[in-house]
Amino acid sequence: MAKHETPLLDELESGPWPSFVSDIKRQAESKPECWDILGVLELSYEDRITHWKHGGIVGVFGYGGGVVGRYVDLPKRFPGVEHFHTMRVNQPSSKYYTTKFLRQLCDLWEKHGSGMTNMHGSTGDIILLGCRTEELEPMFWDLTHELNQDLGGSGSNLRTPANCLGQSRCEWACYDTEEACYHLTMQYQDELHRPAFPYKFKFKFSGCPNDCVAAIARSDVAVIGTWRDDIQIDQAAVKEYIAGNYPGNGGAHSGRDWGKFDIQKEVIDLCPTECMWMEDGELKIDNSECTRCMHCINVMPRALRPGKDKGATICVGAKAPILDGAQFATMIVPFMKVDKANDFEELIDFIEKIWDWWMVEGKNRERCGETMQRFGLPEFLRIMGLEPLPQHIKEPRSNPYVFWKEEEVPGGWERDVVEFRKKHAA
Amino acid sequence: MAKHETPLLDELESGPWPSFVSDIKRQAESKPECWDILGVLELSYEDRITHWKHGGIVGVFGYGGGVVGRYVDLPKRFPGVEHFHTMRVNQPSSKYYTTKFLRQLCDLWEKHGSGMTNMHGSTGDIILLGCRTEELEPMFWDLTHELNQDLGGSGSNLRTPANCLGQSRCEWACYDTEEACYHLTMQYQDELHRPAFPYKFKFKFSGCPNDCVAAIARSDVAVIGTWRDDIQIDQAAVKEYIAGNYPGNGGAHSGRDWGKFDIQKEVIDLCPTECMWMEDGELKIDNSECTRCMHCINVMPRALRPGKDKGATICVGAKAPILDGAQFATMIVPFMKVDKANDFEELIDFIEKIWDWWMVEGKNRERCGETMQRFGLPEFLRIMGLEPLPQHIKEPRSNPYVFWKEEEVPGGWERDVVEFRKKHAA
Amino acid sequence: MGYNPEKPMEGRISDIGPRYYEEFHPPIIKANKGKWLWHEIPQPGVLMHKSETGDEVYTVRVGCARLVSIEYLREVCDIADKHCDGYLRFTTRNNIEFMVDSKEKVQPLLDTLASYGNNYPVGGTGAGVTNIVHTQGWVHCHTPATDASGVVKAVMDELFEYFTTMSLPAQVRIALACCLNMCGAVHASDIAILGIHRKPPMIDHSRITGVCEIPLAIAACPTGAIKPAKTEVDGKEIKTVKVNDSRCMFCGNCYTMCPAMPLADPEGDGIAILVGGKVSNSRTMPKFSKLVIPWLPNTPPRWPEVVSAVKKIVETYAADAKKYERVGEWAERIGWEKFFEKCEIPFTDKSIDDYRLAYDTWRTSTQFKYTNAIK
Amino acid sequence: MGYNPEKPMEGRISDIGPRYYEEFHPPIIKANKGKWLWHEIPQPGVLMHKSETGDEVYTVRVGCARLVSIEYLREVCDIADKHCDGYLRFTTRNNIEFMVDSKEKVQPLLDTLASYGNNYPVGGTGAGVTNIVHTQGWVHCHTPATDASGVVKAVMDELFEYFTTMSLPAQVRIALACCLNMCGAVHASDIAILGIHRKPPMIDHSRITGVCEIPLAIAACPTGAIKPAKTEVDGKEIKTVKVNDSRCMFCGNCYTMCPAMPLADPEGDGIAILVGGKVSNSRTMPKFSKLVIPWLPNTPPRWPEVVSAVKKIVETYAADAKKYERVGEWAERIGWEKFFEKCEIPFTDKSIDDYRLAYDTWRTSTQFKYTNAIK
Ligand code: SRM
Ligand code: SRM
Ligand code: SRM
Ligand code: SRM
Ligand code: SF4
Ligand code: SF4
Ligand code: SF4
Ligand code: SF4
Ligand code: SF4
Ligand code: SF4
Ligand code: SF4
Ligand code: SF4
Repeated sequence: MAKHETPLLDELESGPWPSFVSDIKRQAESKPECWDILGVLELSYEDRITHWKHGGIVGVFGYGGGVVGRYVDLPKRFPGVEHFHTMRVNQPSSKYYTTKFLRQLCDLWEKHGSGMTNMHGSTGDIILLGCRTEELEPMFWDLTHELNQDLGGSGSNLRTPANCLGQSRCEWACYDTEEACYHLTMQYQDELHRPAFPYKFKFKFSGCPNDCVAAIARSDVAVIGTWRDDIQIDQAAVKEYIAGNYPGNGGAHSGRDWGKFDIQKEVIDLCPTECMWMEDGELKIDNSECTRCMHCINVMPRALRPGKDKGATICVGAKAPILDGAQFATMIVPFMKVDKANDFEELIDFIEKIWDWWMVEGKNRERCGETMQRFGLPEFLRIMGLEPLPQHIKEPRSNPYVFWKEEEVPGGWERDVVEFRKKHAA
Repeated sequence: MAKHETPLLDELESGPWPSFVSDIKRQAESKPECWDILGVLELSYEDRITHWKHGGIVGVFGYGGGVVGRYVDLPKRFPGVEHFHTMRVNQPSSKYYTTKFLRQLCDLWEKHGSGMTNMHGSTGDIILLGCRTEELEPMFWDLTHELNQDLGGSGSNLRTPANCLGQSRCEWACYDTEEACYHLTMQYQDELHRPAFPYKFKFKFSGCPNDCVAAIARSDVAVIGTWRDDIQIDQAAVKEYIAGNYPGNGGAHSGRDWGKFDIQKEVIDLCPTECMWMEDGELKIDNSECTRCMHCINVMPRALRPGKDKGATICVGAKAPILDGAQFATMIVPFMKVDKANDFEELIDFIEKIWDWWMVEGKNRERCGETMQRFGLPEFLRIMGLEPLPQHIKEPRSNPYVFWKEEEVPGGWERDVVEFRKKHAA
Repeated sequence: MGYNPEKPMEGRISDIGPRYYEEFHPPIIKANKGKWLWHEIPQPGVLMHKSETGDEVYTVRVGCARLVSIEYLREVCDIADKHCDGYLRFTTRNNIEFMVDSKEKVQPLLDTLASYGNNYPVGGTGAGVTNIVHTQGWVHCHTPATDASGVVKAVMDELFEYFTTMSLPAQVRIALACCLNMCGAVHASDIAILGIHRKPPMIDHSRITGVCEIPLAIAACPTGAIKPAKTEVDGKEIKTVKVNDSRCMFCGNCYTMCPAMPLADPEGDGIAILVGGKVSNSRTMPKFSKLVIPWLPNTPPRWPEVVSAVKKIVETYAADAKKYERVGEWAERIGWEKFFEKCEIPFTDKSIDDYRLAYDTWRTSTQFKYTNAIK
Repeated sequence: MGYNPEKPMEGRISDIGPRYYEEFHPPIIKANKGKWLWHEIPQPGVLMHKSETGDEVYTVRVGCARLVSIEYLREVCDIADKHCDGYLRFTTRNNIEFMVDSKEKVQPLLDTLASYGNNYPVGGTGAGVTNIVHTQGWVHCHTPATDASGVVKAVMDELFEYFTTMSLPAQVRIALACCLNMCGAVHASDIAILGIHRKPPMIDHSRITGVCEIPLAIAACPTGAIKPAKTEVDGKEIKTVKVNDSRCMFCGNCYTMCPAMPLADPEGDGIAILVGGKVSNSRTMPKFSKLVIPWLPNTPPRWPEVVSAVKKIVETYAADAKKYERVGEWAERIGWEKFFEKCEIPFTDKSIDDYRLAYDTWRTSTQFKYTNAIK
C-alpha cells in the first residue's frame, strides 16, 4: 500500500492518455522505492518547485559520460531516491528491439535500479532513471557482459547519435541512416565516452528533408538525405491521384472532408519554387528550380519519388537557445555521398576537420555553432577548405562592411602619409 | 578658352544623357572659377582620389547649420576653388518654382558663388555648390532680404524636411504632405538652424505607402499616408479594365507587349494578403485583411482609390548604415490624423516626446533609431506612452529571454536563501 | 559472477557501443529494407508500407507516456510476442510501433491493445497531434521551472481526439521543455510549452566556496549580469558573486554552473507558450517557435491555464488554416497580428524581441492589418 | 544696400524658413489640389492627371544631371516661361517636370525640349529606369571612394533606352553613393552603386594634435579597431591613435571625425554593387539592397566595369522577371543562387554577411537550387 499520500498526483490517473502515475504506483508494488518518486513529485506539486539537486561527478570507471548524477534535497524523507542517478544506454539505430533484449534490460534494471525509465530520452538514449551510486558499476558490468550493450553520452562529449528509421521502413530515405548512425557511433566510441570537447557535440541522421529526427534543429552535424538529379515521376500514378483513386498525402488528411484531391491546389500551387505544371495530362517538373522540399512527394507518394542520384546535405551548428538564442544548422555541404562502401570516409573527414578546429578554437561551453558565429561563416568555410556558395546563405549581406584582407588589395595597406601629403596638403 | 586641359572629362561630353562637363564648361565662360572645378575634377580622374579637405567650422552668424565647409587641397593650383563651401537652401514643399524665383536665385549665386548647384540635394535642399567664406554672409543677407528665403539644415540639427508632391498632383495622397512639411519646417526653425541634438534628425512626408520621397528609408520620423476604412471601388471602371479599355497601371508598362490586362494575374494573384476575389463580375476586397500595400490601386487607378478615413502611419528611426547597418523606420503609430485643422498637434506632440527622450539619452552621434535599438522597442514604446501592438513587429520574438520587471513578479525578487535551504537542503 | 569491486578493471568491457540494429529488425523489415515503394495510412495510427517485393508491413502506432516502468515494458513485450514475433520499435517522438506483416494481423493486434483500457491509445499519425516530446521536470532535473510528465498528461488528455484522428490541416508537433535549456525541439515546434523562471538567482554565500568555480559562473551569464564580489561568512571574508538583477533574463545558465545560485521559485516560475516553429523543409524552410504567451502560472496537477491556452490555439488553427498549412505557415499567411486576434491572446511587450538580433523583428513597413489590438 | 560687415546683426533676418509652396503652384495645380481622380502615362515621360473638376494637367518629365549651372537653370526657365506660364518643378529624384494644362500644349513643349539636343531627355516614368539618385563624389566631398556625377553619366548613357521607354517589368531605381555614409537611398535601391574604401586609415601623427579630438575618433569606430597611442613628433611625445588593421572594415567613420586619418587610395578604392532593395510598400515590404559584387575598380572617365555590370543585371532582370516584379522580388522568387547564375556574377565570400545580425542570412535549410556555383 501507498507509502505517501498523493492526492494531487492521483488526479493524473484519470483521462484517456496513459498515466505515468498509475504506472509508477503499479511498479511500486514490486519496487517500493518508487513510492518515494511519487512522494517527492507530490511534494513538488504542492511546493511548485523541484526537489532535485545538482548531481556532482558520478559515473563508471574510465568513462566521462553516460551517467547523470542526481540527489534529492530531502534524503531523510525520501531515502528511496536519495541517490537517483540516470544511466544513458545507447539505443540501437532506429530504436527497433526484440522483446528478448528489452526483457533482459528490464531484469537488469530491476536488479540494480529503480525500475523506472524513459523510452527514450530526447537525444535518443534509453534513459534508466534512478540508480544508487554503488549500483552504477554493477549495472554497467551486467550491461556490457550480459547484454553486450554500452552506455551513451553526456557531458562535453560526443552525444549519442540518432537517426530516423530511414530505409528500414521509409520509401524516401536517400541513404542508409541506420548504418551511418551505427558506423559513426562505433567509429567515435572514445569521443562518446571521454570528454575531450569544449562542449557537447551531436550528430543526427535523417533520410530526407522531412527530417524526422529533427536533425537540423538539434545537431551540431545534421546529415539529411537528398538527391541531385530529377524527381522520379510515375505519370500513370499521377492520373490515379487526379482521378481520386489514390488518397492524397497517403491518407494523412482522411479525418476531415477536404473535398476531392486537386493536384493544382494541393501540389502545384504549394510548390515553393513554382516549378511544377501540367502539360497535356502529364505532371512536369523543372528540376533545376526544385529545392527538394519534399512537399509534392509527400502528397503523392505513389507517383513521385526522390531522384536516383542520392546522398545527403550536411548542415552544421544547430543548438538550443543558451546562450545567444537557438540556431538551426546551416547548410554547409550541398551534396555528399554517404556510403558504407567507402566507410563514410567523406563524412568522417568532414567531421574531423570541424573537430580539429573547434577543439582548438572553441571556448569552454561554446557549441560548435557558436564558434562558427564568432568566427563568421566566411572564415569557417575557409577553415573547412570549402568554396563559398550562394547556397550557403538565404540572401547576400545588406551591410557594406566587408573585412578585406591585405593581400586582396593591390599595393597592400602600408602607405606613407608623408608621400600622401605631398599630393594632398593638409 | 579652357584654363586646364581636361582630356578625361571631355569623354563625358558625348552620349545621350545631359553632360555636366559641357554644362560647367559653358558656365566657365562667364564664371572662370568653374575652370578650376573642372581642373580639380580632372586631376581626381587622373589620381582616382578626391582633392577636397575637411571643411572645418564655417557658417553664418547665429546658425549652426546650412553651410558645409569645403577647401581644396591644392589651393595654389586651383585658386578658384580654394574655398568651396556649400550653402543648403531650404527648398519649398514639393519643389515647385516660379521662373522668377529661380532667376533671382541664379542672379544671387552668380554674384556671390561659383554658379554651380545641385537641383537638389538628397535631403531635399537646393545645393549651392562653391562659395568663398567671405561671401557667405552677403549671400545669406541677399537670400533673406531679397528672396525672403532661408537656409536648410546640416550638422546635428533637424535636417530640411521634404515631401512627395502629394495632393498637389497625386490622387492617392492621404493627407496634405506639402502643408505638413511646410508647417513643421516653420514650427522647428530653431531646431533646424541651431544644433541641439545628439546627431542629425530628419522628417519626410509621403502621401501614401508608395512612399515617393523614400521616407521609410531615410527619415528619423517618416509620415506616410494611409487610410483605415475600405478601399473605394468603382465597379464600372473595374469592368473597363477587364475589357481592356483602360490601360493597366496607368500605362506604366506600355513599352512592352505583356498581353491583355488580366485582373486575376495582375491584381488578385499579386495581392500579398490574398484578400481580393471576383464575385459575379464584381471585384471584392476583404478590407479587414488588407495591408494597404497599394498594389491594386496602383494597377487600377481609375477603379480603386484609398479609403475616405485618411491619415498617416508614423514610422521612426530610419538611417544609413553607419554604424551598425542601415535601418528602415519602424512602424510606431498605425494611424494618426495629420491635419492642418489642429495645427498637426498630434504629430508635433509625438515628435517632441521623441526629442525629449533622445536629447537626454542619445549618445553623441547616435541616431534616434540607434538609441531605440539600444533601449529596445518595448522600452521605447513605454517611454512614448504607447501600448505595444502586434503591428509593431513582423513576428514575435523567437528567443525566450524576457527581461521581466520585479513589480511584474508576485513576491518580488527579494528572497531569503536561508529560508530556501530549510526546504531545500544543499 | 558479476562486478567485483575488489578488481574493478578485471575483465572489464568498454567502448562496445550499441547493439547492431539488424539484430532487432523484424524479418519483414530486414527483407524489405531499401525496397519500400510507398505508404498509406489506412486508419489513424495505422501505417501500411508497400515494398517492391510486394510485401506489406502494417505499423500500429501507440501513444506512450515515455516515463515508463519495467512492468509496463514487460507488458509491451507480451503484446509484441503475441502479435509481432517479438519485435517492436519506438519512434523519434516516443511512441511505440508494433509491426505486423499482413493486413489480417492488424485487427487482432488492435483488439489486444484495446483490451488494456487506456494504456495503449492508437494514433499519432498524419494530420493530427502526436506525442509531446518532453523532458524531465520535477521527476528528475534540478533546473526545471515546471514539471514535464504532468503537464504533458494534462494536455494530451485534452487533445486526445486529435491524437486518434487526422482532422487537422497538417501535423501539429507539440513539445515541452521544463527550462530554457530546451532539451528537445521546443525551439522549432508548432506549439511549445516552455518552463521559465522569473526571479534572479539567490546567492548562497555560505555554500558558494567549494561548490562553485566563480570565474565559470561569471562567464556563464550571457548578459554579463554576474560580477565578482566579496562578503563575510562566519567572520571571514570569502570570494563570491553579485548579480545585477535588472540585467537578468532568467536563463538559469548560472545555476547550471553553480549550485549556490538557485533561481527556482513557486511564484516566479511558470510556463511560456511559443508557436509556429517547424523542423521539416517541406514547403517552407524550418522556422523557430515564437513567444506568444509570456507566462502562465504553475498550477499542478492539471495546469488548466496551459491546457486551455494550447487547446484554444489548436482549435483556432484547425478552423482557420488551409490544408497542409503548418501552424507557423498559417500565422505568417494571416499575419501575426491576426494570429493574436483570432486566438484571443492579449498581446504584451514580452512578445517584442529586445534581445540580440531584435531589430530584425520590428515592422519596418506600413503594411499591417487592423485588429482589435489597435484601439 | 546689402550685407554690412561693420554691423552684421543690423537688420538681420533669420528663421524665416522656405518660401510658401503655394506661391509656386501653377494655376492648374492650385485649382485642383486634392481633387485629382486618376492619372495615365500617355507616352514615356508624359503624365496626365485628371481632376474631378474635369481639368487635366500634363507633366513632361525631363532627365537632369542634378549638378547644374545657373546658365542651365536660366535655360530651363526660358522653356518654362515659353510653355508653362513660368512654372516648373523638380522631382524627388532630381528630374525636372514641366506642366501644361492641356493636351495641345504637350507637343510644342516636347518640340522645344528636343530643339536643345541632348540637354532635355524626356522619360523616367513608369516601368523603366529613372534618374540616378546620387551624391557629390570628387566634385565636392572629402570622404568619397569614387566620383558620383561621372559614374552616373556613364551609366545613364548606357541605360538611356530604359529612361525613354517603359519596357521593364517594373521601375528600376538606381542610386549611387560615393562612400558608406550613403547619402541617399542606396541601402534601399533596386541597383545601388556604392563607393568603398579597402585600406585602413593612415595616421598623420604630425597633424593629429589639434585637428582631432582623439576620444571622438576612438569612439567613432564601430569595430573598436582604434586605440589610443603615444608617439614622438619632432622630439616630443604626443597623444595619437593606432589602428588594428585586421579589425577595420573601411567604413571611414574615423576620417569623418578626424582629418588626420585619411583612407582614400587609388588602388584601394572602388565600387561595390548592391541589388534588390526597394522603398515602396507595394506588394512586399521595403527591402535592403544586398551586396552582390564586392568591388570593381575606379576607372574614370567612364567606369566600363561598373557600367557593364549594371547593364548586365538590368538586362537579365528585364528578360527574366515577371510583370510588376521589382529586382528584389525577382531575386527572392528565383532564389539568390539563381540570381548569381543568371547574371553571371561570380559569387565570393564577400557576399556572406560576417558583421552583426549575420546569422540571419545563413541558409538553415536543405532547400537550395543547384547552380553553376556548385561544382
Ligand atoms: C535527459 C534529457 C531530457 C529528456 O528528458 O530526454 C536531457 C536532460 C538534461 N539536459 Fe539536455 N537533455 C536531453 C536532451 C537535450 C537536447 C535534445 C537533443 O539532444 O536532441 C537538447 C537540445 C539540443 C542541443 O543540444 O542544443 C538539450 C539541451 C541541453 C542544454 C543546452 C545546450 C545548449 O547548447 O544550449 C543543457 C545545458 C547544459 O548542457 O548545461 C542541457 C542539460 C541537461 C541536464 C544535464 C541538466 C544540466 O543542466 O546539467 C539535464 C539532466 C536532467 C536529468 O536530471 O536527467 N541540455 N538536451 C535529454 C537527454 C536524453 C538522452 O540522452 O537521450
Ligand atoms: C549634400 C548631400 C549629398 C548630395 O549630394 O545630395 C550630403 C552630403 C554629405 N553628407 Fe550626407 N548628404 C546628403 C544627404 C544624406 C542622406 C539622404 C537624406 O537625407 O535623405 C543620408 C542618408 C539618410 C540618413 O540620414 O541616414 C545621408 C547620410 C550621411 C551620413 C550617415 C548618417 C548616418 O546616420 O549613418 C553622414 C556621416 C555624418 O553625418 O558624419 C553624412 C555626411 C555628409 C557630409 C557632410 C560629409 C561628412 O562626412 O561630413 C557630406 C558633405 C558633402 C559635401 O561636401 O557637400 N551623410 N546624407 C545630401 C544633403 C543635401 C541636402 O541637404 O539636400
Ligand atoms: C516514425 C517517424 C520516424 C522515426 O524514425 O521514428 C516518422 C515517420 C514518418 N514520417 Fe515523419 N516521422 C517521425 C517524426 C517526424 C518529425 C520529428 C518530430 O516531429 O520531432 C518530423 C519533423 C516535424 C516538423 O516538421 O516539425 C517529421 C516530419 C514529417 C513530414 C513533414 C511534414 C510537413 O509537412 O512539415 C512528413 C511528410 C508528410 O507527413 O506528409 C513525414 C512523413 C513521415 C512518413 C509518412 C514517412 C514514410 O513514408 O514512412 C512516416 C509516417 C508519418 C506519419 O506517422 O504520419 N514526416 N516526422 C517519426 C514518428 C514520430 C511520432 O511518433 O509521431
Ligand atoms: C514625381 C514623384 C514624386 C515627387 O514628389 O517628385 C513620383 C510620382 C509618382 N509616383 Fe512615385 N514618384 C516619385 C518617386 C518615387 C519613389 C522615390 C524614389 O524612387 O526615390 C518611389 C519609391 C521607389 C522604391 O520603391 O524603391 C516611388 C514609388 C512609386 C510606386 C511604387 C512602385 C512599386 O511597385 O514598388 C508607384 C506606383 C506605381 O508606379 O504603380 C508610384 C507612383 C507614382 C505616381 C503614378 C503617382 C501618381 O498617381 O501621380 C506618380 C508618377 C509615377 C511615374 O512617374 O511613373 N511611385 N516613386 C517622384 C518621381 C521621381 C522621378 O523623377 O523619377
Ligand atoms: S526523414 Fe525522410 S526518410 Fe527519414 S523517416 Fe522521415 S520521411 Fe522517411
Ligand atoms: S520537391 Fe518541393 S520544390 Fe521540388 S518540385 Fe516538389 S514541391 Fe516543388
Ligand atoms: S507617395 Fe503616394 S501620394 Fe505621394 S506622390 Fe507617391 S503615390 Fe502620390
Ligand atoms: S492594397 Fe494591397 S493588400 Fe490591400 S487589397 Fe490591394 S493589393 Fe491587397
Ligand atoms: S529542459 Fe531544463 S529542466 Fe528540463 S530536463 Fe532539460 S535541463 Fe532539465
Ligand atoms: S539567470 Fe542567466 S541572465 Fe540571470 S544571472 Fe544567471 S546567467 Fe545571468
Ligand atoms: S556619400 Fe560619402 S562621399 Fe558621397 S557625399 Fe555623402 S558623405 Fe560625401
Ligand atoms: S574605417 Fe571604420 S572600421 Fe576602420 S578604423 Fe576607421 S572607423 Fe574603424
